[in-house]
Amino acid sequence: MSLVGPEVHTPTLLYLDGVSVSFDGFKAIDGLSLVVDETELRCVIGPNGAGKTTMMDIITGRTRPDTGRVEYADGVDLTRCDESEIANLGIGRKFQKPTVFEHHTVDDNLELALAGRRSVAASLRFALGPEDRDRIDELLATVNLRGLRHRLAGTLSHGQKQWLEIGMLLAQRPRLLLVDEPVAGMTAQETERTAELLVGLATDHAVVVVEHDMEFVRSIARKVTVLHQGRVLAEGPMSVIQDDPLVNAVYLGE
Amino acid sequence: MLQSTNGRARTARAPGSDDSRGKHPTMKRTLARARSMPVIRNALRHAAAIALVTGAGVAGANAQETIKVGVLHSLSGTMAISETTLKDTVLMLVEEQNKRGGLLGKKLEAVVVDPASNWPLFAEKARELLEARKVAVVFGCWTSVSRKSVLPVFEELNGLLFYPVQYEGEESSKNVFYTGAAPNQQAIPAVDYLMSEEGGAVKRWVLAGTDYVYPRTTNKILENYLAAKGVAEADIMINYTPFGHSDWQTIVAEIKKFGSEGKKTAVVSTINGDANVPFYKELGNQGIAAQDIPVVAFSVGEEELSGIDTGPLVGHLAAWNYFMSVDSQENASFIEAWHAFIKDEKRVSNDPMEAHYIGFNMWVKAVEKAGTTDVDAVRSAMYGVSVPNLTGGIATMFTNHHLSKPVLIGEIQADGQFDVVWETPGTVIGDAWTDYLPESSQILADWMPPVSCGNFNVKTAQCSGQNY
Amino acid sequence: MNHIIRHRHRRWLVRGLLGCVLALVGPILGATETRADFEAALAGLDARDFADKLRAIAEVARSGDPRSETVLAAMLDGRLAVTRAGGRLVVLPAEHGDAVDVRSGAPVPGLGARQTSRVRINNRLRGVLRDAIASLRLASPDRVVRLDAARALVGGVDASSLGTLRDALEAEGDAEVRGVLEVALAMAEARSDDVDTRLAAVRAMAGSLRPEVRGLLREMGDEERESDPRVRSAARDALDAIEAEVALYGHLSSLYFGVSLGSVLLLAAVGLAITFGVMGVINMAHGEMVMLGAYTTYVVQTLLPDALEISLLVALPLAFLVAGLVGVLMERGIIRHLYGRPLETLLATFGVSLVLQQTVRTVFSPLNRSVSTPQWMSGALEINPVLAFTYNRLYIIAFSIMVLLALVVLLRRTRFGLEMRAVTQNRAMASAMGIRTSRVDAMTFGLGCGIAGLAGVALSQLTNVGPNMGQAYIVDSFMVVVFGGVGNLLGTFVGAMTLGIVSKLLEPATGTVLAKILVLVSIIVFIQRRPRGLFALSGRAAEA
Amino acid sequence: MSESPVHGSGGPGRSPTAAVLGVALVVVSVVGVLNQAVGESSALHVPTYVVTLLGKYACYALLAVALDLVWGYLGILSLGHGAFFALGGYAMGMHLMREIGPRGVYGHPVLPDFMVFLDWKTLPWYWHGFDSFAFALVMVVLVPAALAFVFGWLAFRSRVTGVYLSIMTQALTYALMLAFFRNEMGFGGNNGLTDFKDVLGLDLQSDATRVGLFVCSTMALAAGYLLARGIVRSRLGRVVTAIRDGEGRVRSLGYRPERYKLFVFTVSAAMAGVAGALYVPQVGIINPGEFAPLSSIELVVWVAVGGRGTLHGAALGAVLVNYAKTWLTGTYPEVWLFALGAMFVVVTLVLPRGIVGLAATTRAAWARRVTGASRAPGEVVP
Repeated sequence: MSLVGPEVHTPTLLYLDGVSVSFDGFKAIDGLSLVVDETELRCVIGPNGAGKTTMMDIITGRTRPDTGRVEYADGVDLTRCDESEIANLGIGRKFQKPTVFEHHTVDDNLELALAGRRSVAASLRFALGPEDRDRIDELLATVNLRGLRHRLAGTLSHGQKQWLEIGMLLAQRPRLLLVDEPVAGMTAQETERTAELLVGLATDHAVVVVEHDMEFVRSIARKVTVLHQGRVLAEGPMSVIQDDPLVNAVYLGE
Repeated sequence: MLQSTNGRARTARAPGSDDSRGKHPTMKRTLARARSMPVIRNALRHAAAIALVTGAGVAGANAQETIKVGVLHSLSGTMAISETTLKDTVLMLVEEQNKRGGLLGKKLEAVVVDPASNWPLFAEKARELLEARKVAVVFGCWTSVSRKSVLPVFEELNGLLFYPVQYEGEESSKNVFYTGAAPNQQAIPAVDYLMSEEGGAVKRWVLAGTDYVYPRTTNKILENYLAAKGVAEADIMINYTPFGHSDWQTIVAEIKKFGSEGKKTAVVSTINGDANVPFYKELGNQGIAAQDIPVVAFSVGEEELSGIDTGPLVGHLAAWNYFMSVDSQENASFIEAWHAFIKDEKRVSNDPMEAHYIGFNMWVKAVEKAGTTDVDAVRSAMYGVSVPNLTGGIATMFTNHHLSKPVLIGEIQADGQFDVVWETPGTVIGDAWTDYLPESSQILADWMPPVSCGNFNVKTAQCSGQNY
Repeated sequence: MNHIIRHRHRRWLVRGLLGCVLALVGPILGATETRADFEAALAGLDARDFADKLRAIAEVARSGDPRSETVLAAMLDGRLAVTRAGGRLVVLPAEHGDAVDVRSGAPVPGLGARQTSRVRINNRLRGVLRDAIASLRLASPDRVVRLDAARALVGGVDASSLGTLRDALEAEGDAEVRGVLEVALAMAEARSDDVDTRLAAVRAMAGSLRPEVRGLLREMGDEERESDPRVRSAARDALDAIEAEVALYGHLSSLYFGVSLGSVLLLAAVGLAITFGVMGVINMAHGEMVMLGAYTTYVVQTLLPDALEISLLVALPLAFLVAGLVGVLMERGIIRHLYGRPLETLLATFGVSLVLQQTVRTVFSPLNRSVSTPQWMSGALEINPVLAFTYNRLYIIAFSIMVLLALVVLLRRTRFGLEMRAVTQNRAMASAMGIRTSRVDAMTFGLGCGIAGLAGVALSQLTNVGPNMGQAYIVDSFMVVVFGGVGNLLGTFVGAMTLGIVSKLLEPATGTVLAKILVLVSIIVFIQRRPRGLFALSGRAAEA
Repeated sequence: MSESPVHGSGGPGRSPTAAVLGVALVVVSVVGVLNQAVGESSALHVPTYVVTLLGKYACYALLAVALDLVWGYLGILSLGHGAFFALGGYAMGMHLMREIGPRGVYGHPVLPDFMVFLDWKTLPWYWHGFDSFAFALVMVVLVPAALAFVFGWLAFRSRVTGVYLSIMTQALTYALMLAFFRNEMGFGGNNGLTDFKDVLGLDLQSDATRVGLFVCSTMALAAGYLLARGIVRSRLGRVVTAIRDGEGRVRSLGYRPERYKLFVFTVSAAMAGVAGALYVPQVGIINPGEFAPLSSIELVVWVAVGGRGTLHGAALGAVLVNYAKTWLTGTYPEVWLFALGAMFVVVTLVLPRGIVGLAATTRAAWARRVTGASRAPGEVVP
């Protein structure tokens, strides 16, 4: 296990220890351990079926691990929480396929994601306050969608949807962002902007990015974790990983 | 479609015409106004109102005025299986009456609506027939619940309903004539027959029925009746199944077991419609023959048998007031007319058809006697009206709104017909309130003065539960 | 009565033989007075009063005349008639051929229903006739006939015929027939005044499962009916032993009923398992496909009235084709446009089901249609007097399992099955590999509907054939598929059998309606616990 | 899933409450006045028959609005909403039965007639309290809501969705139908509850009462519409439609979709119950047929025809389909089932957004045509 001295630099935000899960006898995750610090940009790479998405599912409570521990912040056991609790703990997730609410406007999408009380009664009485409006304006600026705020999300381009989703992620005020293939289907220019955005976010958030696009990973990565067959194959700075023969054999070399 | 030929606009009813109605205050008011208004405005008003609800296809501006006969039988949904035939029967009777020159010098006109086996829709359609289509009389309903559903409507609007199906009794409405059998005209004679030496001297009874009000009431009556005849409680087995029950294995096995304890056993079946076919098939397959455990059914007639392979059923029984196989002049000509009308030599006739035949002829006779189709006048004229039934006897309407009928027991034959093996010596008068239920035995129905009540309690001398 | 029908063909053969034997024996006995008795008694068969007929039957049976059995059998079958002109007693042919004069034995050509009037009988006469015929047949050379005759005699023997019975027992070589005769004899002797005879009778009856025996033993155990305490206790012991055995067979029967109900559910649901499970299409018109299959059976029987025995075999492929074709049309016309919108499919197919119902109502009338059961499916396989497996249900159980196996083979071992699975798993990929996905869709849906058509043929043997029949099965079939786990044929099988058996085990205790409600509610609760059913796929595939 | 003009920043209709209530009041007073005050000789007179029919349609429309709330906005196709309607109806029916008191045909002081002749000796416990109108009113709302709550709590918690949920709701109403058919249940079995005499001392057969019931139904429809509208236009409405379009995503935003679903489902069931309660005194009968799966599916088609996802569309659909039913079953009886069946197919295939959607599309096309006319010939329309 390669614990990078959690107490020393920045405190640990997320800690996976010996997590395993299998579907119909197939081990999707097999004794996976992972540590993410409070402010960090971590890239997770690996071939198809390596367990990247399943790992995200476990962190966000969509899938329950068969064995192992998943700890968050001040020792919260994530395996005991359900999805919405985990979200409210400050873990936000952007899905692989952009999932925005297509029948809502861009504004409404952001409004739904705004941090705040999530109860039924509260939502029935909810009215948008001035602070909320400011926050939405701010987010719109961040993800560059200000001019499209009244458009239905379903009418946005693919890249715009990706950004909207990132905007929604930010609206939740998360401490940990899980970002699944953020640049898939983006133009070069969009990709570049996304890279800037993520790097910027990592200064005061923990960001975990799962990505296939090695170019993109190279452009943002500080530290890379390589998954293979549900376990960590290698972990370290991009330069080291690039030269790892094992990694090359299973992944990069392809 | 019959009623669509009636054209687009509205019949202008001449002031003081026959169908002026009677005592109901609202109706009286209505009529007072109706008489005093110009024909054209009348037509306009109705056209507007009717177009709003029923589209354009109501009532015709026929040059010749007609008397409208409402037909309220389900043509779709689960009850269509039984009721469609009755609709056709009324259409045939109307056609025949018109061939004979109509009634009171006018043609009869059937107004057919489809309550689609939906009970609230029955009430809506009844209201439409009476209020919007202005029919003089309605022939309709099959299930008890449909009758219960339309009853308040007929009572409110002072309509006239002829109800042609055997039923549980416990009712006598001023506005309904019950031309089917009451329990004492079907169930009790059937049990009497089975208890006789001739019927096999049955000692042990299975009362099997579909779980609804007719079997429940009939079986309650039979239970009390059998107890009065000295049958022990242990010798009666009661079983209820849901509508359309199709898996009879367990129940037939239980009946077989119940019947194998040394005493002659019979099944009294009030099983309804669709559930009968699988029931009889299972009986046949589990080897229960009629001579071992006969089944006497109150809801299985020729029409139901036409959907069953009757080979294995030979010898099982049914109790009715009419069988198609009865040898009489009236029956022969009725069947001939029916086959000609329906254009199918294979169609059978059955008991509820006879009930409509009797009811229709009684109504015609009563209208002729009263000289009007006014409901109150016709009702008074109905009492004591006698018309030939199809089994060679005479049916008379009594003041409790029930008929006198012969009771026949028939055995199922391989050709789907019944052989009459027993019949009551004379006719039996329908009893609205049975003598075999404690609460009911105190009640009497008589619509003639001085009682003039369908639910007169002889103990308290009160007329309870009337809606007028 | 069913075994009588079943053995009708055999009986004809036997009757011929018997006729020969008696024709040889008759002259030797040479009793002219029997002939006179017989002919005198014949007149009474057509008496107005049933009581007179009863006496006449007894006289005919006693006369010993070789013709008596033929006459009585014809009377039981309702084929004994009197000519309207002349009042001659004749036996009408069972199907084709000429009527035969009873007295002369000569054929009387040209007699139809209009020229004769049938001799009417009722249930009481049927019972008496059956016993009379049975006693006449105890001398038959065919052991099957003798066995039937002996069985018919159990419980119906009175003191007057004890002697005949003893003689028959003496002459009987077959063990099974002897066993039955002994019980019949014991039942008669149980009414003896002699205590020892009664005791012996009880011993002889012990172990017999015949219902009449139980009735008699119950009487003999009753203080009011039986004076001797030894007989009483022997009777009670015998009865207890028998009852225990009966109870055991009762459980077996319940199990059989459950399996049988399960097989019906399986047949109704397995087509749904294809359309719903494999394609994800909610076909609310599935029940109407069953109905089409059943109506196909009806049409086949109507068109081929002389081929009843093979009508079902003819109907099977036709029903499959008819329902399958309607299914393909539905898929091409409607469902194709609604893929990925299961709720819309549900509504559209429901509309189709209404239209199909009303169409059938218009074409075939709203009345139920009569579908006959071939001989080979009638009656029951009698293991003993308290345990019998009805043939129609045995065949249907076998048929349902065959259909299931055929389907498994089709899915796993054929090119079409392979393509079907490929399309289910990854439409785009399958299409890229050159599979004509739209054709596969249509065929798959057609297959599901075709199987429903097959179910219709089977159900026509159990229940109504009418416009509403499909409705009766739709909720149940969906329950089976959902309970078993969608997309899993094994699940459908286990689901159907579980529901069938559980319903049938509950039924005696709770009654039918409550059993059904309980089963429904438990499925609703079960689905909350395991939303994907009994045999659920888990993991990512299930969440897609 | 069709697009729905759900909410609204920028949507039309700023102050709907007054408008809707206004329309309802106008309808009510026009019909009422035309029935009661305008003489029958007038061309404008509305017969009581029509008033009753309109009252029934109003109940159906309320039921359709309730269903649209869960189907159009929450994405749950409930095939069991007839059950909630029927339960509300039974609660009201029980009160009406108790109100008959000793005026039944057997003159029994307490027991309804059907209990007397089936030899019941005492009133079952669950019939107590229904002699009070207020108690019955509470039950009208509470019983369907409680059933919806329990069913929904179980189903939504274990994430039963889509067609599974639809089939489960169908099984629910089917099981209830079987249960209410049983005479042992004490709800009158197949005949149900009938032969009502009066409500709150007012004769149910009098014209004035009928008009009164019609007024109540119309006002209930207006109130139900406003309530539903309030819900769908609140943030809750946005969450709910978001759940319809992506439940997993909503959950990952930290909401608990099951609670939202449960809330809307329960509210909808209560609305259906109110509709049933108003329906029963107007048609004069309530029986287990209302629980039949067929009735619930028929109700779905009302909403589909009108246009799901728009509350006024649902109400409109209910009125139109039922009007068609009234007309066809009276005029072309053989055609009704064909028409109903065809309606299912046509609506799903070519009118996924119903009549309201069609109207919107036509309006848009018309607008294009008008503007397009000014374009130069040959110009390419994007």
